[in-house]
Amino acid sequence: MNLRRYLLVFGFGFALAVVTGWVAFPRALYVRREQPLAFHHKTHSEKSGLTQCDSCHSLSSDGEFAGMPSTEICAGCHAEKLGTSKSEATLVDNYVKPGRETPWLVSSRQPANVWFSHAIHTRGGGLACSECHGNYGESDEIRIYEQNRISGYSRDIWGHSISRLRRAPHDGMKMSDCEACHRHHNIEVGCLGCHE
Amino acid sequence: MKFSRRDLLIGSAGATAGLLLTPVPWKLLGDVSIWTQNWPWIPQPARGPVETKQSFCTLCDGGCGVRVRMAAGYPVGIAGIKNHPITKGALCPLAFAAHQLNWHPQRLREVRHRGRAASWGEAQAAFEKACGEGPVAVIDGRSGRAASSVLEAFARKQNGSYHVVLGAESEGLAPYADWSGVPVAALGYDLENARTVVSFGAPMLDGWGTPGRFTRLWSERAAGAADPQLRLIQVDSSLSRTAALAWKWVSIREGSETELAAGVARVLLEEHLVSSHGPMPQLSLAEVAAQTSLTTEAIRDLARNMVENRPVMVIAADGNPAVAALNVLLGAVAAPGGIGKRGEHLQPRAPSEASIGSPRALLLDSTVPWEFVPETAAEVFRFAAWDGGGNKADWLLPAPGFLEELTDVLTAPTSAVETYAVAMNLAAPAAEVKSAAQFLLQIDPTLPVVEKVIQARCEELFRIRQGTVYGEQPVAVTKFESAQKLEEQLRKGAVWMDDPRRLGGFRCELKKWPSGNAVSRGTNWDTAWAPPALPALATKLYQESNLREPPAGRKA
Amino acid sequence: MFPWIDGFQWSVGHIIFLSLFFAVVLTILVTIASALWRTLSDFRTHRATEICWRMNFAELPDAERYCRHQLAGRVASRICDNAFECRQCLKYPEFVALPAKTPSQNVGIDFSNKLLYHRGHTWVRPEDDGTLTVGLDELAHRMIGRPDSVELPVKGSEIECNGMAWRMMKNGHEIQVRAPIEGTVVCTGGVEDGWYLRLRPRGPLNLRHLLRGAEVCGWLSGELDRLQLQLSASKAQPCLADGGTLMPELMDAMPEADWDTVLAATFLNV
Amino acid sequence: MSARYGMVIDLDRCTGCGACMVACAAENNVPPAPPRATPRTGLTPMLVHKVTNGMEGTARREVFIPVTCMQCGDETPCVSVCPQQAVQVDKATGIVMQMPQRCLGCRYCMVACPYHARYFNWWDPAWPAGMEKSLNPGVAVRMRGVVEKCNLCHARLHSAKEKAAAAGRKELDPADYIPACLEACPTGAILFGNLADENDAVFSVAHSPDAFRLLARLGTEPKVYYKSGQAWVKALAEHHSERAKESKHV
Amino acid sequence: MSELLLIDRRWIARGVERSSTMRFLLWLVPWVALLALGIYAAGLCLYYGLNQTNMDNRFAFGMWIFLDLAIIAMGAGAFFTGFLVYILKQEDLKPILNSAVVVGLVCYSGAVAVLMVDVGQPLRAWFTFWYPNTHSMLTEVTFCISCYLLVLILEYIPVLLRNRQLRKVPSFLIFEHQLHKLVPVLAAVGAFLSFFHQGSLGGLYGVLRGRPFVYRQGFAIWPSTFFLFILSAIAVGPSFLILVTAAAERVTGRHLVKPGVFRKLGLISGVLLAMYVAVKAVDTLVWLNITSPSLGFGPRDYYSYWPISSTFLFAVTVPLGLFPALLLIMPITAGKRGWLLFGATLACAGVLLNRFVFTVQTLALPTLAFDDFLQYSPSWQEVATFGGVIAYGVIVYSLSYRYLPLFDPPKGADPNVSVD
Repeated sequence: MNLRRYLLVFGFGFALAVVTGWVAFPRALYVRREQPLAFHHKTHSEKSGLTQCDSCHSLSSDGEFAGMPSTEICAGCHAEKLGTSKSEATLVDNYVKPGRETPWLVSSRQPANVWFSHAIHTRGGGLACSECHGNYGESDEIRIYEQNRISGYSRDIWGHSISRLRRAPHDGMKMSDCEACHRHHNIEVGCLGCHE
Repeated sequence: MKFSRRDLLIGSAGATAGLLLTPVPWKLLGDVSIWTQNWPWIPQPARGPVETKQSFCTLCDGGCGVRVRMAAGYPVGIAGIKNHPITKGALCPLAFAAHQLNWHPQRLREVRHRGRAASWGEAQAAFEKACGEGPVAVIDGRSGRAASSVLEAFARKQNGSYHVVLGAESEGLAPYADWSGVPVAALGYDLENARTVVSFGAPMLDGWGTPGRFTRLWSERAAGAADPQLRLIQVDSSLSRTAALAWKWVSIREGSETELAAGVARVLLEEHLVSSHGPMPQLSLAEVAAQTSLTTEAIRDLARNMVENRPVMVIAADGNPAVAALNVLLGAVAAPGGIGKRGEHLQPRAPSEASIGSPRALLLDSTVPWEFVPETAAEVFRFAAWDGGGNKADWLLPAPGFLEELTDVLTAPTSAVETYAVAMNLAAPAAEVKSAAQFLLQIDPTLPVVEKVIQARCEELFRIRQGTVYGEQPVAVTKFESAQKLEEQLRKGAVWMDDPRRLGGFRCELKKWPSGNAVSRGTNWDTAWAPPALPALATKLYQESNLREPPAGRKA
Repeated sequence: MFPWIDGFQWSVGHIIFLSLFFAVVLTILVTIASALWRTLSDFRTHRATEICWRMNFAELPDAERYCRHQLAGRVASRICDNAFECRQCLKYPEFVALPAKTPSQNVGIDFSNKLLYHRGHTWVRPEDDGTLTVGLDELAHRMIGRPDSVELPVKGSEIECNGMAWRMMKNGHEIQVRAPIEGTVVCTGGVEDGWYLRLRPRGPLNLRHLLRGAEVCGWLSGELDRLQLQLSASKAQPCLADGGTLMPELMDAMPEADWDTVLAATFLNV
Repeated sequence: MSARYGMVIDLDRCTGCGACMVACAAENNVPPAPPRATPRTGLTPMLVHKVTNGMEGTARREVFIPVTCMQCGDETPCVSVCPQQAVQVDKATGIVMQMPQRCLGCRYCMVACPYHARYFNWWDPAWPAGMEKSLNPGVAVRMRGVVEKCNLCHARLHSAKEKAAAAGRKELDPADYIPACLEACPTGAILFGNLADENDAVFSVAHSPDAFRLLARLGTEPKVYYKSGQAWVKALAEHHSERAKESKHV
Repeated sequence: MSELLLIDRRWIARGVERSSTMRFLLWLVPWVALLALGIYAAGLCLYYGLNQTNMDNRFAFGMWIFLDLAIIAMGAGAFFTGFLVYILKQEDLKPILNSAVVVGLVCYSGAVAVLMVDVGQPLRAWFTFWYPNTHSMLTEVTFCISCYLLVLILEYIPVLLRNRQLRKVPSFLIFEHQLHKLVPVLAAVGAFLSFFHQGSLGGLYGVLRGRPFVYRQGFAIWPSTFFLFILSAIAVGPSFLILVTAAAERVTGRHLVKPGVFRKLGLISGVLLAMYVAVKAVDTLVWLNITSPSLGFGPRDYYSYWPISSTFLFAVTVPLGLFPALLLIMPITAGKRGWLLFGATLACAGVLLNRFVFTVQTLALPTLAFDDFLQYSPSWQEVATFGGVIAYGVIVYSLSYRYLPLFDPPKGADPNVSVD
């Protein structure tokens, strides 16, 4: 009776699908893109003592968050080459001198339909930057930007593990993550509290 | 062992079952939905610093103050300026989408010669050639601006002629100018002090004069009140928007304003409702009634209404002298709440020359309304920001659009008090554009430069030490320590306004009761005022709520 | 949908609604699952073949369900409703006692009294060593003639009664011969040997359900009539003169006939 | 704090100039209508109706009625019908919030709305070349196939909140939150404020005898009030049976 | 060619007579063409968006929703017959059960397909399951319809697996055997689901307090329309079955079921229809005299417009309600096939008109005093899309009839004689 054989074939297909889905799929889903130049937070905090995030990622008095520092802020120090590093050369030659903005790929950028106010969360809610951004500020490497091929979102939005299990507290910036935090601090906001 | 088709089927069944236990179907489902929320072909607003600036709308000669929200270097929102002394924050509907006008499909983006694309170089060459061959007539839509002085100076140097096309409101003031010899540019309506305004078909609540000035007055003194401080009597052949909201609507046969004016004048004189003695019109009241399809009683009522609640002024839709004569009769000339003469602290505006003659070339500034089509054989160089459709211009030259040009803003034609402001070029031009003044300056560098003229005028204002500068707070000119500071303020969007002054200083004499025909302006030019090309938005909104018919041929 | 998803409310209405929904979905899934499970267990417990046989049997028109005792003339008319499983038939003993009336006439196809026939046109011959030899009967031979290929079960494999015994190909037609009886394959023969399988019966030998003696004659004549009607129903020219004998290699002779139907009708297909 | 933002629109002051419509559309990144659009397939979160009393000659009267989302209070018709919670009433502000990103475009809410204040994106939004530079960064552009409506200039509420947070205030400054339509109104016909606050100007006007609401008897508790001294206008808005002849809209 | 004939022949059950392959293909051609056109039109709507339709902001629902409601009501025959056979043990209705299942499947899957085109964002339709708003009748509809569609598919599988070739696969045959044993469970679930969604389709309108024309008070959370829609659906379901079967008999030129079955279906349909008309009348009176006035709307606000007038209301209740009910009940008429079919047709027409009034008239009527009565006519894309659905239905039914045992052939007949 070849019933046993059929079960074997079935199991083979099953296993094949499971492996593909959990291992190959996540790799295929994201496209990896290099940053324009290798910026290292650690170097800056150590060498130039820029330990405060808002010394570059400034927050204006009326609460508008600058996000990525503009080239002129970089030019504040890097008007001319200070060191010998290749990426600094790139910065000075390609962006500072011609006065162009550095086309950073922002891993933690929310889509256009999301309204997120750093002022409300930091000044209002007293959150530390690291609570959402992790300790990227101390890292000495430049993150590769991973973009979802379908939705176009940064991988940081979904979080690094495809299963979203056993994640670091700051891993993942999905709506459900925002909600979880709001629930935890029992803050109630409607849809348009965070959406545009 | 060999694989049969059955094995394949069973295997894929297993795979399907297994796939359901992986993130594949669920993540794909989610990501596809997210994709629909961020379709790549849907434009998204640019990210960038947001700032708010002040300037002035130059779409018409109303000179309204606008608060502009700028994002990533482009205007993204328009609002009125609360402490603007005349508009008090009110604007016309078009202004709120004016920043989109620069991207309007009808925006002129390239030089056109008889319908085909050309270059600025060719245009300049052609114009210089024309200048070499004969006189040049320069036509300006708004006289007195710094740019105007450039145009005028050029015309003089080329021993050509300089002309000004008047807007409808100015036309309405023309008869008084003729009777008194005071230039039209110096006359205005003292609406703020009037208690009865009789409009003969003028769209008082529909964009007349400085849009917002009268509507604001009306809403403060008349709206909703049974017996308002300010009575608006609208003489109109149909229930126009103004008529619908007026305190009283006098419905007459179309085009019988002249007769009605005569009728009213007769009543005023017969019943001694006015002190002054004017010439009696020939028409009998009965004839008037027949012409206007009103009862004689209705005409008498109208006359009585006029004098019930003074000061009263009559406003004509056009330069109809018969209607204008009523003001003379009512003593509304050179009196508070009537026709006023402004002070002229800044250099007086150049008088428009009467006859165009037969020039070799004709240069039209972008302020000239599209409807103005001169009857001439000359080669026409027309500056315009938007293509207004059918015209006889040989050359179409793209001019700066909304907030794309540094220019000064002079007193609005209807204003009874003199003002001065500077509109900055806040937005980067949407195409390679030149104003007529810039164009001429390239040809003749000796001409006055707009910046310089503006600077000189600011110094002039500082010198006369009169009036107040309305910026964040109103500051008297006397408080300024230097002309530079004053100019700085104006460049930030403040407006200078002359001190309110006792009106008077001119008289109008009526020899005989005028007939309806407007006094000849020496030309046969059609100079009806019309709005510029509408913002795409406004057109659309008008289309969807039939508040107005969209102007023909101006759909977005 | 779930408490950790946006929009979930701990309100009575919400809970009731969702629990109803989940209940329904669960019921549906359980139904499917149990159907699948039962199917699987049917195979594991070897009941599958019998169920298939019984379901196919249920679809048969009465004309194909005459009881063997009617064929033998012991009773006037009787329709089998027991899937030809005389071994479970309660009526069998009382009928079999009756004398057979059908005369043993020549139907143009010879058959042996030593052989026990199955309605699938196979025969069983008990051997002395207790094994059973299985072969195709004359009618099937005449119809099929020499098969293009024969696929016999491997030695030691289990065969179910009414299930497929072996597979033969002829002119692109697949012929799945029904097993007349269940058992284990001891050795296999072939066309030349005149027999195909030798089985070791499962459990105590019981051949009651197989046709024998007078029944065969009645059964075969019935089959011949049906076969004739079948073939003439299909677009084939008449080939069986009355009293004439069935020509050999029928399938070669009439390739355009609807053999799929014919074979199914003569049970020469599972 | 739990505010109840609402409006009072003084119909006697409305000149029907349409500034509110233009300003609203500009503020909320409403795309220009494509050529095939009809007045019934456009997007006008604020729409001014021109209404006459049906008389002829000099007895004829006209009034302009700006209609936008009424921000219904109780029994909000659109909220209860949305199958996937794309519409909800904000507890803090009382604003009826429409979420285009959640909407699946079934249009059931449009059927439910008695004021026809909801609009469907029949087309992909498109602007003339370059005009996308003039889009308001505070408002996300809606995609084709979803319903939208007035969200009471939510972008302005956002920036007001942010301003307050930046200044360390809990309450936001009313001066910071002014919807575009009333900012644009040249005659100041629109009054906006917190209906839950008895000291707010809008509260007293909303409760003045001249004030009324559209189809009040439906019991949807709109938070947009109207005001007019003319009896026929009030009657028209409230009592449906007194229909206006040849009332113009489409 | 002859190969094709043979293959086609082999898929048709043994011992039943079916029309020649050629004739069958010829019969399919026009329907396939219509289906293709429908798919093209639907594609246009999905690719370019709903601007392809003539719906607008006032007519947010159009022809699609109206006809969806209609065919779903017609499809009620499926669950109702299942309910009668398996729960109420009306064995004599068994012969049409398979046919009923196919009709139901066709109606429901067709309706769902159109809905997927009708919504602006089909790819987000699953949000309804993920973030359900349980207060919304539409949520109830969505959940019930999708579950019931699943049930219908499960009920269809046994019919499918009895096909002559498929049954050769033992596992299929066994699975069919086992699933068939469990069908009563499915029938019960199906009855429960359909009951609720037929109702909630009515509730869809009944809850709209913003639309006094359809707003109704009711029982607990359900407005009266909830129950009215159920009643009308189960009333018209059997009638529709009669029509479909009759049509099938006409096309195939065979007697598929015994007249007794028609008679019984007609009787059920008629009685329920009579009940419906009675309840509907009461409901209308209550609405016109109590509910509607309390919202400030009087009859003349609804019935003073051309072409829609009170005649519609009359039509739904009397010539298309009471009259067919009598035709279907009274032995003199119900006995005669012609009258029976006529009655069934009228009954279906009545429900069709009722759904039209609820969908289209509701939207045509102004609510604001200064708004107008509007009209709407579907674009060719809308018509074609729906035509595609009908074609799909006909094709599926034809194929099922040809290759599956829809009406089980009576036993004991000679296979060569055409018996069915």
